[in-house]
Amino acid sequence: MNQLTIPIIFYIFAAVTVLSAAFVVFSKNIIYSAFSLLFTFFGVAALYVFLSADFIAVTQVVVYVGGILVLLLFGVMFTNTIMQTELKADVIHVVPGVLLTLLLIGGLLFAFYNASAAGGWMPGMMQLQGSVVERIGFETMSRYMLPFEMVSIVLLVALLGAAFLARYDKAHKKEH
Amino acid sequence: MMHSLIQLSIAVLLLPLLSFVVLIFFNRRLPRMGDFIGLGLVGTAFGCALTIFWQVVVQHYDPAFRLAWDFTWLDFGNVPGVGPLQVKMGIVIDNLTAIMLAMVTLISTLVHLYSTGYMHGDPKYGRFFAYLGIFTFSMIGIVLSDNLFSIYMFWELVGLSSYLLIGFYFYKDSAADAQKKAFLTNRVGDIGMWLGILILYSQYHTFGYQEIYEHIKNGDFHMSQAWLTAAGVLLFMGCVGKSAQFPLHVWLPDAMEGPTPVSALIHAATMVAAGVYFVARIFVLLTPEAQQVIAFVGAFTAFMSATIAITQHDIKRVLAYSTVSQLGYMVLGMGVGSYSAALFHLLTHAFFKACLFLGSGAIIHAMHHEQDMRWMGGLYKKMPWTFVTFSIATLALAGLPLTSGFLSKDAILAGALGFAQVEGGGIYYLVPALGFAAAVMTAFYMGRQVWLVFFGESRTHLKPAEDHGHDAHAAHASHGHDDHGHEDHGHHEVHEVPWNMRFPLVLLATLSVFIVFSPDPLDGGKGWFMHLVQTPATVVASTEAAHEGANLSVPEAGKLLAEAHTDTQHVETAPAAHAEAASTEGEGHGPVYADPRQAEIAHMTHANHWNAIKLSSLMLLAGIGMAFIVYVFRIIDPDKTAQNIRPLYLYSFNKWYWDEIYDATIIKGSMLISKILAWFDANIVDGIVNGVATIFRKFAFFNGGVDKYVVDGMVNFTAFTVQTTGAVLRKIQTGKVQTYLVMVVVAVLGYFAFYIAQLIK
Amino acid sequence: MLTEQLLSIGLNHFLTISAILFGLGMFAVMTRKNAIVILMGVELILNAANINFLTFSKYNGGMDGVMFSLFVIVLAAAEAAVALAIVINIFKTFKTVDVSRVDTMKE
Amino acid sequence: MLSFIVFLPIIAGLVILAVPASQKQIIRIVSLVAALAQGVLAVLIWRHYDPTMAGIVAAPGGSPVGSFQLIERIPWITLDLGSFGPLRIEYFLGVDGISITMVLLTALISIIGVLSSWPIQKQVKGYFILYNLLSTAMMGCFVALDFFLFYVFWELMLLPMYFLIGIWGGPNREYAAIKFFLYTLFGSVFMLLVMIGLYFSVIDPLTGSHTFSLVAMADQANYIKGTILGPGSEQWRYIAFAVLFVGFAIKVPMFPFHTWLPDAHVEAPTPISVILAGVLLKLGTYGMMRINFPLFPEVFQAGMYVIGVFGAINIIYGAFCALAQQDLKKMVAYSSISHMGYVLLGLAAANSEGMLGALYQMFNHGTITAMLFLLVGVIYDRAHSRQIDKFGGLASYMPVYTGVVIVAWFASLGLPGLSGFISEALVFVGSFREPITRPIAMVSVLGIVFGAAYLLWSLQRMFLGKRKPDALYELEVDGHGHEHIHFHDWKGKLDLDARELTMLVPLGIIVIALGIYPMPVMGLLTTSINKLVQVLAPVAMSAVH
Repeated sequence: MNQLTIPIIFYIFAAVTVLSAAFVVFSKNIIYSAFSLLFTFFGVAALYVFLSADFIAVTQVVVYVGGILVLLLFGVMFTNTIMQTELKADVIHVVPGVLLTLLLIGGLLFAFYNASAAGGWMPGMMQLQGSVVERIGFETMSRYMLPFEMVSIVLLVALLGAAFLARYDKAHKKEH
Repeated sequence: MMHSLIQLSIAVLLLPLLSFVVLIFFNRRLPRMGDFIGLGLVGTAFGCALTIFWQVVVQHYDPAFRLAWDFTWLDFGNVPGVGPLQVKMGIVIDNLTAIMLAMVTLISTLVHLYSTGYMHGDPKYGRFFAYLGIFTFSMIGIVLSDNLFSIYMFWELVGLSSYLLIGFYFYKDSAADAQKKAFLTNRVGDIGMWLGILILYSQYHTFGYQEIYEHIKNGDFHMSQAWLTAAGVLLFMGCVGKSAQFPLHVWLPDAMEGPTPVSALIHAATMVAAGVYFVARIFVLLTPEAQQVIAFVGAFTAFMSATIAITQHDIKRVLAYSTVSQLGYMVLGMGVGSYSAALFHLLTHAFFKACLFLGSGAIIHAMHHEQDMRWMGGLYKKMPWTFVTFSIATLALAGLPLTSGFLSKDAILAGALGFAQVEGGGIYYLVPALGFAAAVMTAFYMGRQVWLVFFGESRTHLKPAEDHGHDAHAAHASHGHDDHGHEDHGHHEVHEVPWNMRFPLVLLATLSVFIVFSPDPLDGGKGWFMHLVQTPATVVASTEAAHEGANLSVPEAGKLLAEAHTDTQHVETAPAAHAEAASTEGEGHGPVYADPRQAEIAHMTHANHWNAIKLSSLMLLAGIGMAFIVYVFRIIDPDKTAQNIRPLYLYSFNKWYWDEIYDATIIKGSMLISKILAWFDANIVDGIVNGVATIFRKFAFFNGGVDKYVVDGMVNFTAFTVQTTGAVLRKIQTGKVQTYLVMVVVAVLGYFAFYIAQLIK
Repeated sequence: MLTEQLLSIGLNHFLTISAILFGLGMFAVMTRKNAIVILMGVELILNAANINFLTFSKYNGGMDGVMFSLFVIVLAAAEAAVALAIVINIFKTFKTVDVSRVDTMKE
Repeated sequence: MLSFIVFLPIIAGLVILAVPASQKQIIRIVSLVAALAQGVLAVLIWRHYDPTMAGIVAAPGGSPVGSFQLIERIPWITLDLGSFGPLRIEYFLGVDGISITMVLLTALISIIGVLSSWPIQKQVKGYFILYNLLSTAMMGCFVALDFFLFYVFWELMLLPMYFLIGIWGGPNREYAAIKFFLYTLFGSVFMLLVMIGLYFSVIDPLTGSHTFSLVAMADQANYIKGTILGPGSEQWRYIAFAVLFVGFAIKVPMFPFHTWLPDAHVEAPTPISVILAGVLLKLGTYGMMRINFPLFPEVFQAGMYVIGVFGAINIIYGAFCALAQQDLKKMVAYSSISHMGYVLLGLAAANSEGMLGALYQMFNHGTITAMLFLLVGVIYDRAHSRQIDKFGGLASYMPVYTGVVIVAWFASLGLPGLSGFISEALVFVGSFREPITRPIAMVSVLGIVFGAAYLLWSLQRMFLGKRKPDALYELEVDGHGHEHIHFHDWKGKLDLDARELTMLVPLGIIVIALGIYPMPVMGLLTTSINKLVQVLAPVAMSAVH
């Protein structure tokens, strides 16, 4: 592979990510936002690959694209009658929002670069190389055993709770 | 084993109490409401007292007779710093006790007997006898006590019985007021007495007279001499209250709201004299300064109340003020050191004043509860017995020779003259001067009373019709009526009282004659009383200053004396010589006194005996003569004179305005303070509490209430500030999550700014 | 110089992307009224965080970042489920998903 | 024995729990039986008691045996707190001279309280359960010798009291109950802090570990140097004393912490007023005698004057406030404040006469004030009002009632021959004997006059004179010219009925008997009081050593 190839691919994915994210945010149509989010997730997944986190990238695609995004779309469908004006999501605080966002991004970047320029980010002795799937397996079953179990319980509870919250409420209906 | 006299005295003490207990619970279930029980038990007590009197006075006839018995009443255990400590109660019998016992029980028995007639038909007849019983009990307790603590207890108990008896007609507001006034005024005096007791106790850890006197004699009083004087004066305050001395005399005239037999027993003969008795008990520890205070108080009281008595209309009120005046004499006597004379006067006064009160009761009874002398008159024909006895007692009170009153009053006045000379003249001559002035007035007002009541024409019909109501007299001087409800005044037949009311009068009048007390109609000093009750030697050393004063004064006093009365042959200069002279004086004239001042006074008193007789006879004649001039010969019209000296007349008639002064200052003042403090309590103290509570509550509901609360409470500027702040704060709380998020981001940026600023620095 | 920097894809590149994503997500959350778009913004923020985790993990050589990003994904899934349920409930109650009208907290 | 007397009422409460609420009579009788049994036990304890044993502090050697009597001591809570060592709380009961009188008083007042609760109709079951709980807590406080146990009983008392006032009280009852509750809670919170501080400062010489035992705490030798309340940290000891004193002073109640009392009394039903005035107030001064003073004797020595001044303020201020009251019950409440001032004054004197007077005054005030409140309750039952000015002339129509009132009133104003006099007199004797408190005593005697003033004035306005024009009763004249009165909706006997007499006559007899010969009660106290005076005089004690 050419020395230029990797940066170019990187920049392409980076651009895809950022632009689609911007579209998500600025689009007035929620459906467009949702679909645009798909590209953002893909882009981020690609960036994960650049960071040697192949398993995470796959998980990203499976969970976000296959799960969360679908969920979001369902949400959109449930709450909005398609083609109604409601679909056009309004905005508030636009001016302070833009200002704050720019300041926030500026602040973050300043912090990153400043730290970097001051020699703050010292690369580790051994950077991650190649696949981390095996190491993830080890870590999950050893050091991160407890968080792993807890997370699974959280997930279970959250799903049950979500199901409970969203279910068709007969009593509630009757009141109206 | 108790001495039989002690046993008898305990019987004397407890029999009236038994009468009280039986009668208070069972009077309604007994025939005649149990009056025979009261009379019988108190009569038995009198019998016992008479036995004691016989054994002590007649058989022993020894000035030094003394018998004591005590028991441990409180045991404090082994007190740290003091050691084993007990409070003892006990009985002491000496000549004075024996005489007092006989006197108290005699008058009590007579009053019981009299009341069977006087109170007949009263719905609370039985209870009246019960109250008399508890009074007699407590009075005997005072007489028998051998220590300050128990005398204080019985002191308050006689206060209670006086309270109950003054308020016997409690449904009358005037009676209810009078009883409260009596109790409270006495309490003020009792405070002083109690403090005096505390001073002595704090030194010696005992209440017993004898122990205290022993200690003082041995000179182990550890506080300054001023404290000892203070103790004496404070103890005397008890007497001021109970014996109605100025400034606490105001209660006694009002106490005449009680039934007349009560006035005779309690407010004339016995209880009020208890003050004098008490001063006699503490006489030996009185310092010269304390004695001077006592002498002046007594002299002033004697004079002041005599002036008041002149103008009163109510028959009992005149007698009440004369009682105050006579008590003033006794206190004066104590103050000037004429111990035995004062006690002698106490005894004689008890008999003739009881006779006067019972006589006035008979008059009131006969006049159907008319007490105003202006509407009496001409009774001597209708009530001969009463007239004769009343007159004898009046003469005794005025101090006519051949009566008992003459003997004792003369002795006191002689003492006062002697005292003034020893103390160095000047202001001290005020004491005998006031005493003699009071003697003139006594003769005058008693003459006025006898004339108005017994002579002239009956003036019953002159009584204005509107005065018939109960409260009509309240305008000038709230007269008490011994009424039993709705009696009709006026025009009934006036008749002599029955035998059970007449007998006491006769007996008491008999006891007012000189021969009972002394064979010599002009000198009480030759009688048995003065022999048995002798002035005890003081245990307080005269202070150096007083001693010197006495030394300096003696020559002048002697000269004065020699000039004025040539028949006084004892003109000495050295106190020691006086003491010798006094001791060689002859029979019955007092023991030898180690204390120079006391010896001096004893001597001078004796020296002034004839002066006093002359002067007081003069005064008596002047007084009676004036009464004759005004009321019999009608040379001076009393009403016109009263008009001419109207301010003086009113001053006297309104009792020197003491009631008004006390009402305006002490009573109103106390009520004001109490109102202020109650307000303070309800609003300030509680307000602080509630305020704190409110603050906490407001704190808790800060979100909801703070701006409203602050706006309401603050001035405009604060209100504005708070409003602005509140408005800004309210904008922040929109309820929109996103707004909150914006805030969060702003905060984060703030952190960044801080971080960057740090870096730049 | 710049070219060199740009060609060697380093730490700063990823951090920059993460910052931009974070800013965009934040913007969405702050300004959009539709609850579902807000959720999307939250997902963006989470992704930005994940990028940071993995970046530092890679350049540090440890596994901690990787593991955490894994957990973040799982929790994001849970969060999305619950959040959507809530949104649906809000919709049932208020008949809208416009969060600016859901301001009962104000009272 | 002591456990029985403490927990008998609770057992009765449990029995009542099993009785259906409709069986009111059974509930009352069960309570009465329990109270009577308590009374019998109290009398047995009294007969059993050896007045030569001192109490207050441990016998030589550090053991309470031989000093206290009827001791019951078992471990209650033992926790291992690691570096702090074991936490030992004991169930430790015992009596000495100062507690036995209070035990007798509590038993007596409990019986009276049950009798006077008879007419209560509202939620009888709940009432008596709470009442019994209160009774247990009071008794427990007086016999507990472990500070923690004392504190438990102390707090246990609050709860039933709060409900008894708050549910069965007058129109403004919630306010009064809350006020009472907060005030006392405020006091006890500080007590808790001091208690813990003491725990870490004291070592029981017998076990060698920290202890809550009041007996061990009362001996200054058991304090460890360098601990928070041990020797060497004087400023903390002063603070602890002050804090503890305030906690007890609220209960007394001492000016300026007294304002809960009039409110609580006015709102509380009659039996609760009786308990409150008769027993609860004594807990404050009992606490001072048992805990506050002996544990910090040197601070007490320094603070005597201040305590005496507060006592004098109580006496005179209470009397003045009572003088201004229109409500009879409020007047009696203020008279309680005034009379508790005598207790404080006596304690401040710190000599045998003063302390003896104070403790005897506690007992007498219990009986006398119980009478006063019962009598107020009698007239309130009939007229549904306690306005002093709305009667007048009652003596003519209710002679027995008036007679009892006169006994109670005169006992309260300190008439010789009635018990109140002796205690007041001893208080004055004691406080006058000490040069420090002498000026205070001289001022305080004014209280004698003002005490008489408000009592006699109220007596006059209510009972003497004639019926007031706006009186709360009707006057009728029958055919024979006799006057009769009746109250508007009072169906019972006009004068005192049998139940009321059953309550009042024994109290009256006690008041009179102890006024004539006080040794039956006072004899129990003297040894302990003398011991207490010794303990409180550290200077003298150190001179002896």
